[in-house]
Order: sequence, then structure tokens, then C-alpha cells
Amino acid sequence: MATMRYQQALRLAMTEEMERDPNVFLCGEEVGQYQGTYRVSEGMLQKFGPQRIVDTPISEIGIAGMATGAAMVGLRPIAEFMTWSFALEAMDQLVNHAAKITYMSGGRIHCPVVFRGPAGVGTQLSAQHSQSLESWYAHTPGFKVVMPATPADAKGLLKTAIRDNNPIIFMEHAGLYGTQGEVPDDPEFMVPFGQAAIRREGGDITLISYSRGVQLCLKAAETLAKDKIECEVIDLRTLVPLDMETVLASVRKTHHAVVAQEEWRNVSFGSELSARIHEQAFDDLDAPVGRVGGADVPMPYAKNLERAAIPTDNDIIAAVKRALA
Amino acid sequence: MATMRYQQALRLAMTEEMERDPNVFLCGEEVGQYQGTYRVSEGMLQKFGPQRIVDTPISEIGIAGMATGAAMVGLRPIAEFMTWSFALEAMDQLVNHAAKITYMSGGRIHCPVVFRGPAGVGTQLSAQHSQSLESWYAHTPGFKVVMPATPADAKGLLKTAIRDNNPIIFMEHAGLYGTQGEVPDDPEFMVPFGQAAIRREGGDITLISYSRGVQLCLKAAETLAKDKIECEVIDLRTLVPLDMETVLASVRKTHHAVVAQEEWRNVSFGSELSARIHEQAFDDLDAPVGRVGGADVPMPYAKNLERAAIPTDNDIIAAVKRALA
Amino acid sequence: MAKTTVERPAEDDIQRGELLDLYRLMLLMRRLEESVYRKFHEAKIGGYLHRYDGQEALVAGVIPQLRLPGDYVLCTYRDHAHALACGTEPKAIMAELMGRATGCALGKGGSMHLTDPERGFLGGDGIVGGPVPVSLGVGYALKYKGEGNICVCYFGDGAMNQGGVHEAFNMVGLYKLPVLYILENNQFAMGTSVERSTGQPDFVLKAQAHGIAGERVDGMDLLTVREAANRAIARIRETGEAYFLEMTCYRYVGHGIGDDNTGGHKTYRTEEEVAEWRLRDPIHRLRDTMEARGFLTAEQAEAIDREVVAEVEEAIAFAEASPEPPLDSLYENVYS
Amino acid sequence: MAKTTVERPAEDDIQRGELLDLYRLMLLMRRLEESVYRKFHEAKIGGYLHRYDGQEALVAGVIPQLRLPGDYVLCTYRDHAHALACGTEPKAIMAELMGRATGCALGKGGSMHLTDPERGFLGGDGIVGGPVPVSLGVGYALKYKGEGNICVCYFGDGAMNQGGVHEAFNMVGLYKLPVLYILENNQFAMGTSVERSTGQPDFVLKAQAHGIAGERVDGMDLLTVREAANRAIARIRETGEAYFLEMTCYRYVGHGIGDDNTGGHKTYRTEEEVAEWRLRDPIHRLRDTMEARGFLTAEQAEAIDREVVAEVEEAIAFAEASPEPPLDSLYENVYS
Ligand SMILES: Cc1ncc(C[n+]2csc(CCOP(=O)(O)OP(=O)(O)O)c2C)c(N)n1
Ligand SMILES: Cc1ncc(C[n+]2csc(CCOP(=O)(O)OP(=O)(O)O)c2C)c(N)n1
Ligand SMILES: [Mg+2]
Ligand SMILES: [Mg+2]
Repeated sequence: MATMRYQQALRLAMTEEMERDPNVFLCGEEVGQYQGTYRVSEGMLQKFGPQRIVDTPISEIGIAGMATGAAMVGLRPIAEFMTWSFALEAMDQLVNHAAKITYMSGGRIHCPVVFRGPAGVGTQLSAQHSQSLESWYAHTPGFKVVMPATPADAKGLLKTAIRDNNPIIFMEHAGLYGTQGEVPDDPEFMVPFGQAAIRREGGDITLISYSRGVQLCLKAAETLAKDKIECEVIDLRTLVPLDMETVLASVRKTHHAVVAQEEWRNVSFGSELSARIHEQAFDDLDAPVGRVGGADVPMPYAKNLERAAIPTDNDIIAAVKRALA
Repeated sequence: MATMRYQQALRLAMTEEMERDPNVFLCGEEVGQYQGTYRVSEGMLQKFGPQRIVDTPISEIGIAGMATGAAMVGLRPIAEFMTWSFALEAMDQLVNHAAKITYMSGGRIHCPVVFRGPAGVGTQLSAQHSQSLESWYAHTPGFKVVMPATPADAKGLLKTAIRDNNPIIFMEHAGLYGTQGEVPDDPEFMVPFGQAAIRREGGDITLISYSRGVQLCLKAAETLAKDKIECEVIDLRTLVPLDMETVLASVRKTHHAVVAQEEWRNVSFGSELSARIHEQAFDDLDAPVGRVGGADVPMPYAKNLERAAIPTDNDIIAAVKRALA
Repeated sequence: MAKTTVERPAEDDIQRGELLDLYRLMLLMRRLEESVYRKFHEAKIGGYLHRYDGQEALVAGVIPQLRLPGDYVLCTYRDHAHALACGTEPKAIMAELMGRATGCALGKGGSMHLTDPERGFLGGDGIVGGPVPVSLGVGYALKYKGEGNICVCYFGDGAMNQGGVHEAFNMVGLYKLPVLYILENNQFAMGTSVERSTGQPDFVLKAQAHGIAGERVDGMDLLTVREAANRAIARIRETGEAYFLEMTCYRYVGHGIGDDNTGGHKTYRTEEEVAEWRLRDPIHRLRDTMEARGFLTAEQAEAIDREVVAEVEEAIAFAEASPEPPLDSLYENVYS
Repeated sequence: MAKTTVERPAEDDIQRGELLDLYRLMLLMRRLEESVYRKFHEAKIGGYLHRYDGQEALVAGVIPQLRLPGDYVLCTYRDHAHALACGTEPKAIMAELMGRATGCALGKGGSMHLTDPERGFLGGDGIVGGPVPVSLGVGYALKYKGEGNICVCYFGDGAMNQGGVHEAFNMVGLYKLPVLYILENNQFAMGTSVERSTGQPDFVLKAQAHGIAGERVDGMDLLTVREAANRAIARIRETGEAYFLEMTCYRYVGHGIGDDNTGGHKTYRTEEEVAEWRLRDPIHRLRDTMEARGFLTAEQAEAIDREVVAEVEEAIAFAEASPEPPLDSLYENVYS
């Protein structure tokens, strides 16, 4: 165990996997000489050289094609998007190529590629840079969608992603890069996909989230505990595959649930989760599942407006009280 | 009133609006000299000339930018995507430009543009050509999302779209182009956004859909009527804005609901609709809202597999029986 | 590639044997394409369907010179000929076109997505320009592995207007990757002629603008294509740098089955124009050359044609006798 | 654009007046940029923040020659100078940077999305290459309206690697649209030099490959830029066809506030290199020229500087005194 930042944990995962497997390489904008826009790949160019740490032009279609094509012939690329918003440029390569080639080829071509980078809101980057769109990727068959909430998961899930034989959408949260945590240094430490983590136990209501939303839930749970409301907080870790067992087991115990995400609320992952809980635990629910999400507006720049657009622990507390009313 | 095909109704809407407003023009691949890939714009080049019926190269980013930029300075472009699958290429221009410019400019720049074209599945076009992704657009603030199910709506909704001052995602269903129906020839006939249509009244269960899904629901309703199960069938017409009033009023009457769509089921518009009905009519529901959707797989080519991947009236009937069981 | 069974003279005349092989290959492509519309109208084939009639030399003049497996081939939805040249069995191709379990993609891909990775064929692609960004990745991987293999990537004149093609060209030029680009310039993108789709029609210049050298080649003549490809491949293996060949050619039939149905082609070209190009038919041209050189007699040509037609019919029979994919395979292969 | 208040000699010396205006404008740009990092560190400004120091001539040499309103200007996130040149009040710019209700975009856009459509400024764009496809549409609309107006579109060297830029160039070349492209070649895209990002560094050739004529210009000299822009604008108004100007320039500070924070620029360039380019500073160069021609005395220069600094401070005071946007405006302007 070592204490490190989320960002360092990601670097450690990539470094260990690149040492283990010569077919793994990293490409993206400013990942090399510049040492990474958010310093995630700091020092890796010096360690692995320019063939394996590849600086690219500002060409997201090219980056996605480079990673997809290399994966199709046996390499295991990691492609970094400077932020996930720029993946919009590459959507055809991601959705109509990476996600479908295995199926279209009848399973004869594999596509072991990790698309990763920062997403998340909160530093006044305004509309074009403040969207993660995990709901889009979760909607698209062929992808696995991973969103770590802690430094340990950042490492363990990224290693699992790199060893997986499928295209992985690995979304980091820029707002979590600086967070500290205990991270196992065992190079075989992996966090399996599709296994949610119960971050806090409680019997009154189930709070379900992922990425930075988990922190909001834990903060809300603490506050609510003072009013003797015990929340069970579930960190999904991966949206696809989705661990409904853990969710349902908890809801059957608490009879109440709130799903929380920072992303836009309309037609989102939270909608799916809410629908599934209602479908699969209808008779166990004492109240409809609450939903907390970002305001359905392009992200405004002004600090006060941005703050109003992003969900807080208070929004979760309010949803919990509505559910328990 | 005249009887015409869905496809002709679309042409009529564009023709009337172009005659009414010289700022309206159509651009896209093969819309002119070739007379339209699906003949939607047949004859329009001859009628309006090459400045207003613009054949473009195979450049979806360019097409989207052309329409967005022209709209920003006062024209009212209609951009046709040969099929909506190709809009994947233009996602940045659509989502990070067209949908956001009004908000980012504090409302000082308007973007009255219609992005239209065929979507829908069912003719063995295989994985890359068989997705509509209306859920993506509905998730994205700034767009209005329109999906007509009948020839009359094809005309009335397209005219409303062309006169609207916002970016409109107008998705046609290739499988409906040939369907006949009565269409008002009044050039002022418009179908407002956000007003669902009750296509069949019934007291036992509410079936909610849009585009071709409405036909499946009506077919299922007919069959079920023989077993004395009376379905109310609601055609949403527009996904954004969404007419929840009509949906909730019906569900409060029937206490049961099934939402149906041809598109992938996971993290989709149907998830949102299901979640909202549960949230807003929880105590009125005698059973969880049923969901029918396409199989969550890239569309296979083989006829038997494609048929198995696309929902049918029988899937809706099964969902209704589960809901009423 | 498929081997001819025409008897050879005692003295092993390589060149003759090679040309016979290529003649036979082109004829097989042509006969197979001629059969698919029939099968479509019999409702045995569905979806989109794009034929290669008239463009055979672009494939027969290039792919047989590759090291397969080892090298890789990428192409568009107009991919039947490419699969044949890579050595995919006509049976597996026809079965794929008919959506059968015995198809080269288990019936999941169809006409636009033929594939045969073990033979180096990475498949067709339904997205215009789509294969080019992928070729950047394949080329990068080949350089990474350093075994001297190359990637050949085919795409159309219309694809030159796709942004992704330019991003990939620039990166291939920047990283100096072993990719041979074959621009299938058949004069039209569906109903849009090159003149109506580009601000500047010299495609070689567009490649050079990204640092990729290239030249224009008469794609209607097999020997010319073969010679140009031979030089290009040698150059790429030697320098490791990409090369671009713009092949002038023509598609005889409509863009796809839909084009023929709608008679759309009447809006963008005349029957006379098609007839003129047919006079330059690469198969006839090779046959004439070979007859002139005494490599081929009329009888032998007949024999080859009979053989090839039989091979196509056999493929059809095989496909029609093959089972549909099992229904539970619907959810297989979504993930590896 | 902002008018100078320096007294003019009785005899109306247009050229002198014009140059004084441009000198003042460039100085205003510089002083405004110099103030924004300070305000960022005071947490008055947030988000990304990109300065134009050193590139002023690219804007001062072009935009004042336009007909505003009528013509249109599009640019990147590095857009403060462009807004000033279009005539947007420094107060409205500073208020936008601080996210105030009095900002030119009501506080919703921020530094990357300054806008002033009534003055022909269609705004900054946070997406690399993003303005170029939009310029195609603006250009198409201007041709459609036929009033002889043009669109000027600025973008960076890194943007030349975006596919959308190539799609748009090709269509602008094909349709012959009245757009002036100004490539702000400041040598780097964040930490990536032009040499490390392109397979072929002659950007003029990349434009020509799509049918757009162009030339390279010394962007560090206002008079050179002005003369080239003057010719280009006249040519576009006359022919209706697009033109491309690659402007060689340099950004003195880091890519953005983040670059300075991380010291990232130390990885891609030396302080010496920056110092050398500063010797070619466009503002000093113009000042020297004007002093040599007797257009400007040291005292007048001081006066202008004091004025400009005061104008910036006034804008800051205005912005800081302005209210934040009302919370209920969060849901406004999502739709028109
Ligand atoms: C991105 C994209 N846009 C549009 C289409 C529809 N489409 C399929 S083929 C085609 C024409 C392509 O022409 P070209 O590249 O010249 O290839 P050819 O068909 O002539 O071989 C078009 C427009 C597509 N498949 N992908
Ligand atoms: C599509 C896209 N990719 C990446 C980014 C992140 N980014 C912002 S500015 C920039 C560098 C752009 O360099 P250049 O085009 O030369 O303009 P300059 O900043 O030098 O003025 C990058 C990579 C972005 N905004 N958009
Ligand atoms: Mg073509
Ligand atoms: Mg630059």
C-alpha cells in the first residue's frame, strides 16, 4: 500500500502494464514531451521512448483510428483524449468502428483498446468543455464503460481495462486527479468490471452513483446520519457491465433509492438505473426512485451559474428526504 | 386533404416553406441532381435551382458546419444526412456548435437549422447503418428532437421545425417513407411540438411510442382487443419537448404502461420515459412500466438475426401481458 | 489467390502462369459480381450491394503481390473482389452475402463487411473514408512490430472529402508509416462526379499536401497497375514510407443495387459514357494481350470462363444449402 | 474599433491617424491581456484563459479594414483581441471574463466565447478547428445574400490537423465562397511545434490542395499584415473567392493559464527563443516606424499608454462592480 493521487495511480497502472506487455502503448495529444496536459503521463516518454508514448497532432479522428487499427492487428493501445469532450470529433471511429468490428467480423477481429481521459465539470470551462456523455457510450453496445471514483480503483480498473480484449471507455474525473488515497502496489492488483463497491452501509436508503458522484453521496450520507438517516452508498465503478445484483440486494433491504450523477439528467444513465430498479424491485420500493443529476443546460461559464448547474450533496439530501417523506 | 406517401409529405413541407421563405435552403449529399437518395427531394433542384438545393461532397462535418454557420447569420437551412448514422461524423458540429451557440452567446446568436434524414432499421443494412441514436440527441440540451410516425405529421412537424428558431433533430424512418396517409394541403397546416397524439383510446393499459414504433403498438393493440384488452396508444411525436401531461393523464386512467422503441434499449429514451412515469405516477401504477426496445447488439446482417434484434408487435403484446399479469 | 488449373507447358513459364492466374482472378471477380444482383432479386441477398465490375485491375494488379498473411488489406463496402484476391473462398463470400452461418463473418457482416483476418483481409467498411484512419493504426502497428510488412488501404474518390482521411494522411506522413493507398477513382461518388465534389481535382496533390508521395495510374490496364504497384510496394518496404496511387477507373453498374432500382444513374451519366469505358475493359484488354503473346487461346479462355462460372455456381449452391446463423448467436461476439 | 483621443494636427493626416488608431488598438490588446492573469490569480476570472501577446498585428492589420457590421469575424478561444478590434467595449469583455451579467455573453460564455453579433463578431470557439466549418456556412450565406460582404476566419496551426478544416476548405473551394482565412501560425499548438505535428509544413499548399489560393505573411509586422490583408480583401470582394493567409507569429506567454501554472512551456521552448521573438514585437516595430516618420513622439506614446491602461482599469472596475448573472438565467437561452 502506498498513498498517492488518483492521477498517479493512473500513471502507475499504465506504467506497470507497459512494463508487463510490450504491445501496450499510449498515444494522444501532449502525452509525451509536454508530460501530459494533466500530468497523468508525466515521465513516461523518458521511460518508454517515443514509439510507445506517442505525441499526436490535434486529430481526434486520427487518434481513434490509430488506436482502433493497431488493436485490430494485435497491439493494445491506450488512446488519451485531452478531454472527453473532444471525443465528439471521433464519434464515427469510436461507435461505427471500434465498438462494432468484433461483431461485424463474426468475432474474428478483436479490438483491445482503452480510450481514456478526463471528463467532469466544475472549473468554469463552459459549455463546449463540460460534458462527459457516459450515457451515450453506455447506450452503445460493444463498449465497456468504466468510471473510477478512488485512486485505488483508478489503478485497478485501468489495469483491468488494459488487459480486457474489448474497446473500453475509461472516463476519469479531472476534479478527482488530485485526490489522495491508499493504492495497492501489487502489480497484479486488479479491480474486476461489473462489481460495485459498497462505500458505506446503511439500512434506510440506497444511494447509487459513480465517479465524483460517490463523494457527494458519502458527504450527504454523513450529514443525514446526524438526523439518524442511514444511507447505503454504492459505487458502481463500471456502468457497462452493470452490477444490478448489488444494487437490488441493497434496495430490497432499504426499500428506498436515489441515483445520482453529475451529468445531464435527461435520457441518461440515471434514467436507466431508475427504470431498472423500478422494473426489478417494484414491490420492494416504498417510494419512487429519486434522481439527482446536472441541470439540462449547456454548462454556463459564470461561477454562480455553474455551481447552480452541478448537483451537490444538498441536492442528494433533498432527494433522500423526498424519498423518505 | 390529399393522400400521399410520408416521403412526399416531407417534400411538400420543404417545398411550401421554401416558397414561403427565401431564406430556407436544402443541402446534403445527392439531394439535387440525383433527386435524393430516397427521392425525398425529387424535383426540387429543377424547381428551386442549385443555390437553394445544394449538392454537397461526402463531408458531414462540412454539411453540419455549412448549415450551422448559415443559420447563425440569418438563413434557415435544412441539412439532410443521407442516413442519420453518418451524423456520427459531424457530432462535434452538432453538439458543440449548433446545440450550444445560443446559450454560449447569451442568446445573442440564433441557430434556426433543421437536420433531417432517414433512420430506422429493417432492411439488412447491418451494424454501421442501423442506428438512429435519438437517445443521444434527446440527452443533449439545445436540441429539439422530432420523430414523425405518419405522413400528416411528417408534413406538419417538418413545417414547424423549419419555422422554429432552434436546431432541430428531425428523424425520419426509412421504413415509413412508402406509407400512405391523408395529408392536409393547407400551407398553414402545422403540427406543434410537445403535443402527443392519442392514436387509439383504451382503458386497460397505455402504450407509448414514436416513429415506426407507433405502428407496432397499434398492431399489438388490435390483437389484444380480441382478448378484451383495451390499449391506449400514444404517439409522442417529439421526444424533446416531451408531452408528459398526455402520458400521465392516460396512465392515471389505465394504471399500466409499456414504452416501446425500435432503438437499443439500454440507457435510452425509453429508460427516461419509464423513469419519469414511475417518478410522477408511482401511486397510480399497478405494475412497473414495461419496456420494449431493440436488442442491445450492433445490428447483425443475417435476415433471421436482424428480425430477432428488432422489436415486433408480439414483443409488445408479451410486455402488456406481463404488465397486466 | 485462387489457382488456375489450365495445363501449363513443360517449360515453366512463370510470366504466363502469373498472367493466367490474374486473368482467371479478374474473371472470377466479374462472374461473381454478375451473379449477385440475380440473387438479390431472388431475395437471397439483402441490404446494400455494391459491385466492382470494371475496376478488377485495381485489385488483381496489387493484392497478389502482397505477402499474405503478414501484410494487411483494408477496403470499402465495395469489397467482394478484394476478398477474393486475398484468398477468401468464394463459398465463404457468397454465404456471407446470403447471411449464412458459413459466411466469412458468420452472416453478421454481409456484403459491406466481408472479412478474413487470418489471410490479412481486415475487411470492408460501410463508412466512406472509414478505412483510412484504421489504416493509420494498422500501419503504426506494422512499424511497431518491425517485420517489414505493409498495409494496403483502398478507398474511393468521394472519400477524399472526408476529414478523417486528411487527419490520417497527415499522421501517416508525419510518422512515416508503411501504407499503400489505392484511390479507386471511378469518377463518381454515387451520383456526384469528381468535378462536382472537389475544389481541386488533383488527388495526388492532396496526398502530397500531407507529406505522402504518389502518382496517377491507368486503372483500366492490369499490367500498368501491376507495374506501378510493384514499384510502390518495393519502395514502401525499402523506405518504410507511405505511397499514394490514384487509379483512374470506372464502375460499369450503378453505385449499388439501389442505384439500379431507382435508375438514378441516368441522372449523372449517359449509357454512351458507360459504353465508352467498357471498350477499355481490363479483362478484355488482358485477354487480347495474352492472345497476342500466345499465352492464351480462345479455347483456353472458354475453359477458364466455364471453370470460373462453375466455381461461382458452386459457391451459390453451397451458400443456399448453408444454414442461417443460430438465433442464439445474436448476442455472441458483442464482446471478445 | 476604439478611437484614439490624441490630438491631430490641423492638416488631416489620414495615414497618421490610421496608424495611431492601430497603434493604440494593439497597445489596448496588450495591456488588456497583461491584466487578465492577475485577475485570474485573484480568482476573479476562471476556466481556461488564452492570451494574444505578440500576435496583435494579425488582428489589428485585418479587422479594422472590414465593413462591420456586414462582414463577419470568427476566431478561436484566443479571442480577446478580435473582440476589441470588432469594437466590443473593453467593459463588456472584462465583464464576460469575470462571468458577470454585463458581459458580452451575459456571463454564459467566458473567455473562450466572447461574442458581439451586432458588430459582426460571431465569437470565439473552444474547439480547435471548430470555426472553420462554421465559416463555410457563413460564407455560403453571404454569397446567398449577394451583398458583397465577406467572412474572416481565424484559426491556429494546430487546427490544420483537424479533419473538419479540410472538409470545409474543400467545400469553400468548390462553392467559391467569400472567406478570408487567417492562419495564426504561432509555431506551437500547446506544446507541440509545427514540425512535430504535420507531415508537410507548407500550410499554403494544404489550402491550395483544396482549391484555395494563399500566401505566407510576416505576422510580426503590422504594415506587412495590413498590406497583405488589404489585397486579399479586395480580391475576395472582387472575385467572390476565398483566400488563405498564413501569418507567421509567436505567442509570448504559455498556451493558456494552465501552461504557465505547470511550467509546461519549458518542455517545448527556451526562454531565449521567446526573447528572440520579442525583439520583433509588432507594437515596438510600429512605434519605431511612426517615430521615424515623425508620426509619434515619445510623449504621445506615453500618453496613449496611460490612456489605454486607464481604459483597462476602468473596464476592470466596471466588471468587478457588475452583478453576477441572476440564478434564474441558468435555464434561459437554452432555446431561442
Ligand atoms: C460517412 C458516410 N457518408 C455517406 C455514406 C453513404 N455513401 C455510401 S457509398 C457513397 C459514395 C462513395 O463514393 P466513393 O468514395 O467514390 O466510392 P465508390 O462508391 O465510388 O466506390 C456514399 C455517399 C457513407 N456510407 N458514409
Ligand atoms: C478538437 C479539440 N482538440 C483538442 C483541444 C484542446 N486544445 C485547446 S487549444 C489547443 C492547441 C491549439 O493550437 P493552435 O491551433 O496552434 O492554436 P493556438 O492555441 O496556438 O492559438 C488544444 C490541443 C480542443 N480545444 N479541441
Ligand atoms: Mg467513386
Ligand atoms: Mg498555434
